[in-house]
Amino acid sequence: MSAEGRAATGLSVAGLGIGRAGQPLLSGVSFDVPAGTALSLHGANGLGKTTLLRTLAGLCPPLAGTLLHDPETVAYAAHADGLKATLTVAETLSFWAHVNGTARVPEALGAYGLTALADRPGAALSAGQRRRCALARLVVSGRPIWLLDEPTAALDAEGQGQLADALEAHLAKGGSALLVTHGTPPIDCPRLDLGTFAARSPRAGAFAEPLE
Amino acid sequence: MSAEGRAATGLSVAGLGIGRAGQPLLSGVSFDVPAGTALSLHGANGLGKTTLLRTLAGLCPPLAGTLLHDPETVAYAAHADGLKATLTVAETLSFWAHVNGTARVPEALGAYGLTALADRPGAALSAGQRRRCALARLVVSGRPIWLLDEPTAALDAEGQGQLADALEAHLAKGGSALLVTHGTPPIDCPRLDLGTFAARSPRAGAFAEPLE
Amino acid sequence: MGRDAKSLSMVNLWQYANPRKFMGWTGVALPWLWALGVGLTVLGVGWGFFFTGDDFRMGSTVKILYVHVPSALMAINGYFLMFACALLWLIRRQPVSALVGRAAAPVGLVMTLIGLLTGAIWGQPMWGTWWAWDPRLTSFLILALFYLGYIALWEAISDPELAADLTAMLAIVGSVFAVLSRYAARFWNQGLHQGTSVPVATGGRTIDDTFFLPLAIAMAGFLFLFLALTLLRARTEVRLRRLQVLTAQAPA
Amino acid sequence: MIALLLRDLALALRSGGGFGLGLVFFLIVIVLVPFAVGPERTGLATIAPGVLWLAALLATLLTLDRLFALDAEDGSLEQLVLALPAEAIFFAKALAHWLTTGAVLAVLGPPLGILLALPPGGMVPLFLALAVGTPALSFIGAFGAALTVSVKRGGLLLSLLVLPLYVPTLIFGAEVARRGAQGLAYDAPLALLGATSLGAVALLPFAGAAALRASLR
Amino acid sequence: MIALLLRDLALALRSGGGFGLGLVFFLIVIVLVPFAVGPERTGLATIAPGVLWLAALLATLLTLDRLFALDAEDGSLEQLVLALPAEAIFFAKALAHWLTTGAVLAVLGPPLGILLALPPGGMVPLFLALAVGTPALSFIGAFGAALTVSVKRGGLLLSLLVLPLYVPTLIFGAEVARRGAQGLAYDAPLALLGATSLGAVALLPFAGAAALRASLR
Ligand code: HEM
Ligand SMILES: Nc1ncnc2c1ncn2[C@@H]1O[C@H](COP(=O)(O)OP(=O)(O)OP(=O)(O)O)[C@@H](O)[C@H]1O
Ligand SMILES: Nc1ncnc2c1ncn2[C@@H]1O[C@H](COP(=O)(O)OP(=O)(O)OP(=O)(O)O)[C@@H](O)[C@H]1O
Ligand SMILES: [Mg+2]
Ligand SMILES: [Mg+2]
Repeated sequence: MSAEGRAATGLSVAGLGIGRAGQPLLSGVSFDVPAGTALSLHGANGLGKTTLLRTLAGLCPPLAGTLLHDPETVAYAAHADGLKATLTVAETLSFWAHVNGTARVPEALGAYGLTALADRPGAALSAGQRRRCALARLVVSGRPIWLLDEPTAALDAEGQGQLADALEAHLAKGGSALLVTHGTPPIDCPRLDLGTFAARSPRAGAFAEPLE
Repeated sequence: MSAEGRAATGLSVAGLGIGRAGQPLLSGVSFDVPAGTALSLHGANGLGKTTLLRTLAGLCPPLAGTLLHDPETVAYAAHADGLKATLTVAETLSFWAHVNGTARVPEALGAYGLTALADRPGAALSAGQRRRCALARLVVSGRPIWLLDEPTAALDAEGQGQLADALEAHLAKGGSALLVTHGTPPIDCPRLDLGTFAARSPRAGAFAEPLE
Repeated sequence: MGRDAKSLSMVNLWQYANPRKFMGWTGVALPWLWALGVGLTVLGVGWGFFFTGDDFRMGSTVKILYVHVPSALMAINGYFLMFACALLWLIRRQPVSALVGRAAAPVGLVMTLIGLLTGAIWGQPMWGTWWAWDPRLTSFLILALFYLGYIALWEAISDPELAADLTAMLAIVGSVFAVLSRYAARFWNQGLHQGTSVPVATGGRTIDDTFFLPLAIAMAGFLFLFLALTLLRARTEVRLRRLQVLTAQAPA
Repeated sequence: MIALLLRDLALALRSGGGFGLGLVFFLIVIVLVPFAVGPERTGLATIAPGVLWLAALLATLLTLDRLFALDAEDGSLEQLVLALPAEAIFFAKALAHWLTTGAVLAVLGPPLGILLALPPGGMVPLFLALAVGTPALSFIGAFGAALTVSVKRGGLLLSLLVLPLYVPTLIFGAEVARRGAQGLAYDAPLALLGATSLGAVALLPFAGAAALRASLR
Repeated sequence: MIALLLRDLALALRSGGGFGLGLVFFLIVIVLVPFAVGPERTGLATIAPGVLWLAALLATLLTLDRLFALDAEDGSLEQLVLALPAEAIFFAKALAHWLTTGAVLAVLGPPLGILLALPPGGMVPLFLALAVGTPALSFIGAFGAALTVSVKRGGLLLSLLVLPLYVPTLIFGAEVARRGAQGLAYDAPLALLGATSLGAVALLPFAGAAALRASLR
């Protein structure tokens, strides 16, 4: 399962339809993120950005179309930080490093200035510190496709700089990244407004089809 | 306990020292927020902004100085949204309205465009929708002093506009607000950089006192 | 790979979801089922009560048999139906099958309770006690618990598709353990309950025709009643879904 | 505070079946015990009251774990503390807990005693014992839950803190039930049980509130 | 997967006491039972094996509730599912759960049986029964926990789903212990118990993994 040294990969989506609880949200989503580039997605609250990322990560089944990439190649930073209150930053990161079969903990700690906090339990972190830890997980995941859901939330200027650097480094290594932000993306990259894909006729799914 | 029609109140802090787990974070914090105005606080991750707000809300005891205001007059929007997965938006808001003895649920729903989502259970909300619900709680709280911790996180442009309007309305009614943001505050108001108050000599707490 | 398969089955999900047909034929079948169910039940139970002699051993209490046994059998068959629906849903993902499974549970539970109550009432004169930890009685009680768990899980999960998946898994795993515990219960305590006497349950029969004929009729009646009730509930479920969609789409 | 009570009841009910669950759980325990200790009715009859109390204990423990922890995790506990006195929060949540567990068991437990060959005469005393005793279980348990709010996976730890505190309630309660089942006078233990319950309901909210405030710091 | 196992063990240990907890909890139950059912040694001796089994059940139930729910709430479950096959996650977490509850009880339970007047001859069979049977408890329970991941406050619901599934394990296990205590041959029930356990450990991970994936959708 190790992702070290996997060939650089891009991400391309064609005609994907996604939804939540049988309710379609976006339809015909198509875009292309070549290896070494990033794309930033935009859209109103509740449009379906998170659902799209979850679908690309293989967590939700798509309503239409299929994934052209192997979800195994994806690392996903969600709204939730997913830290354990009783595990220290170092423990968390080395756990994820083990799981992904990589060994980049020091690199990740350094990238987000967490070295000083390495022995802090998750419960004793501030919001921004938690977010940095969650982002550092992407580094240790060693996977080529990064999906970031509002990564800059709770990050101060320094943290956003660190995120930008980490992204640059990742892209330079031939990885690709998909960013969802409401403000300005941390690195300058092409923007895509998902509003154009909003599912026209809300069709309701197995249990709620208009049955007459 | 009803806060309806309580006299307009400002917030003023003088020589406050705050900390977490006995570790001092900020010392000599002093500022003044007259009724009808707002102040936006800035500072690096982990500086102590959240701790300061929690102290002002009466959740943490101050390390030095005392609170000049009654915590009963404070409404606090934290990093966490504090929604229940199984309660609908309307239920949540009317619960808080009851608790605070106010009756502003429709107003609050309207203020953040939640009317259409009124019957959605909390688990079925997107990040921004959750945040809007958490902010709407301030409206139903009917308390004069608002403490907002990174309120714009996960909000789209529309949501930020709604937040700005809600703040304006609150201030116009003679309330006051304290905002913590990393980016630009939703409304233009004086800024205060908390970095200047960073506790110089980290005096350890009761358990960690240098015992010589 | 796996995910493609999954997404495909999701596509099937939409085209297979054809409750319209279901509503069609059930609409036709339901009145007949009602008629048969009520008619046969009244006939069988009435015959059993008023036109058969008393049993030489059990006296007039034997008449409870005409309610007890059919309900007991229906209780068991009801679980089989749930099991079948669960498989159907997981394999073909036909919403209707999930809804039928959901509809069958409460009916089966009621049958179970009737079996328990009549049994208890019967037990008082026969065994001199309302309840004994007889293996069959016990496994019947456990059956009731399985029904309750299945229903509670449906209630607890709001997203119907997720609920259908999880309850189906529960029903399948549950029935494995139900069989196992039935066996374990016998292993644990030899009971005083009569051996099975009904052809459908096992081969040979142990009671003579004067009792058996009305019993058979009553069982047929219960069967049809069971089906009628289940289909009725399933139809209301489908209608409920309709309502939810239309209301959900109204603002959109 | 009424609002909080109603909210907690709603939350409990939506976690599937609600009140029904208490009963069913109770039923299950009653079914399991004979499997564990053997089906002989005489043996069962002697332990019946104890078993029913055990079931009440369990139902309490199983539902206590997340009484405050859930609210603490999603940040609504601190919001509650800002809006209401911590004592009121504790009282409302403990009361809601009792209504969804203890009260149900008190009403529905005795009839189920039949399954354990509980003599009919023993039902009234058992009902009294449960009705009077279970509030103590809920409030003592809620106190334990308040102490362990900040502990993730507090389940076992909570039960460790709480079970010893349950001893008096359990002793008096089981004593009432047993004497009742044997047709003896049971007013003395019942009085003691009531005293325990009253004390718990009257005093623990303050201790619990202190614990809550401390753990939010 | 080893990493996940270790992580879960660490989490369990840090939730206070860790392994110690299982033992202490066990002790408390054993101490409470005589209060509940009366102290006559003969009575106790007959129910001792059953009580020990019930204690094992309880310890399992009390710790199961949040097995997956905690990870689901803080978002680490979906991260795990992205990184590992769901079957591995289920297996690792169920195994960690068994190590922190069942294994402890199997080793420390029999000696404590003395408190319940368990005849010395009954210790080996009791140990065997617990060692062979408790894995089934953990894995069946984990399956229930996977089913109720998305249900807040699933404690009671979980037990309602899980306890009926425990019946065979409990019957065989208690039978082994009882026969052992009476000096009878217990190989038949032990074999059945082993079969149940094996089946659960071998098959439930797949069902549980399916449930986890479905709930994350
Ligand atoms: C609460 C107590 C009882 C329960 C739960 C119960 C349950 C059942 C069940 C599950 C069957 C299954 C039918 C089958 O598998 O073929 C059955 C059949 C039957 N029961 Fe009971 N029973 C109870 C009490 C009694 C009593 C007290 C009597 C009479 C002394 C009795 C007499 C019979 C007879 C004669 C049959 C038909 C034989 C057969 O088809 O198996 N039962 N009962
Ligand atoms: N429960 C806790 N126990 C001990 N220390 C804590 C705890 N919570 C936070 N801290 C520490 O206190 C400091 C201030 O935390 P606080 O949350 O106030 O920072 P902040 O200014 O809000 O940062 P951010 O901008 O990331 O939200 C941080 O260094 C953090 O590590
Ligand atoms: N578990 C769920 N069940 C049903 N509907 C859901 C669920 N989660 C989200 N939704 C709905 O699906 C839609 C899309 O949610 P999603 O989280 O993808 O939005 P988003 O684009 O990420 O919004 P935000 O910018 O606020 O994060 C929203 O309208 C939301 O109400
Ligand atoms: Mg989102
Ligand atoms: Mg903060």
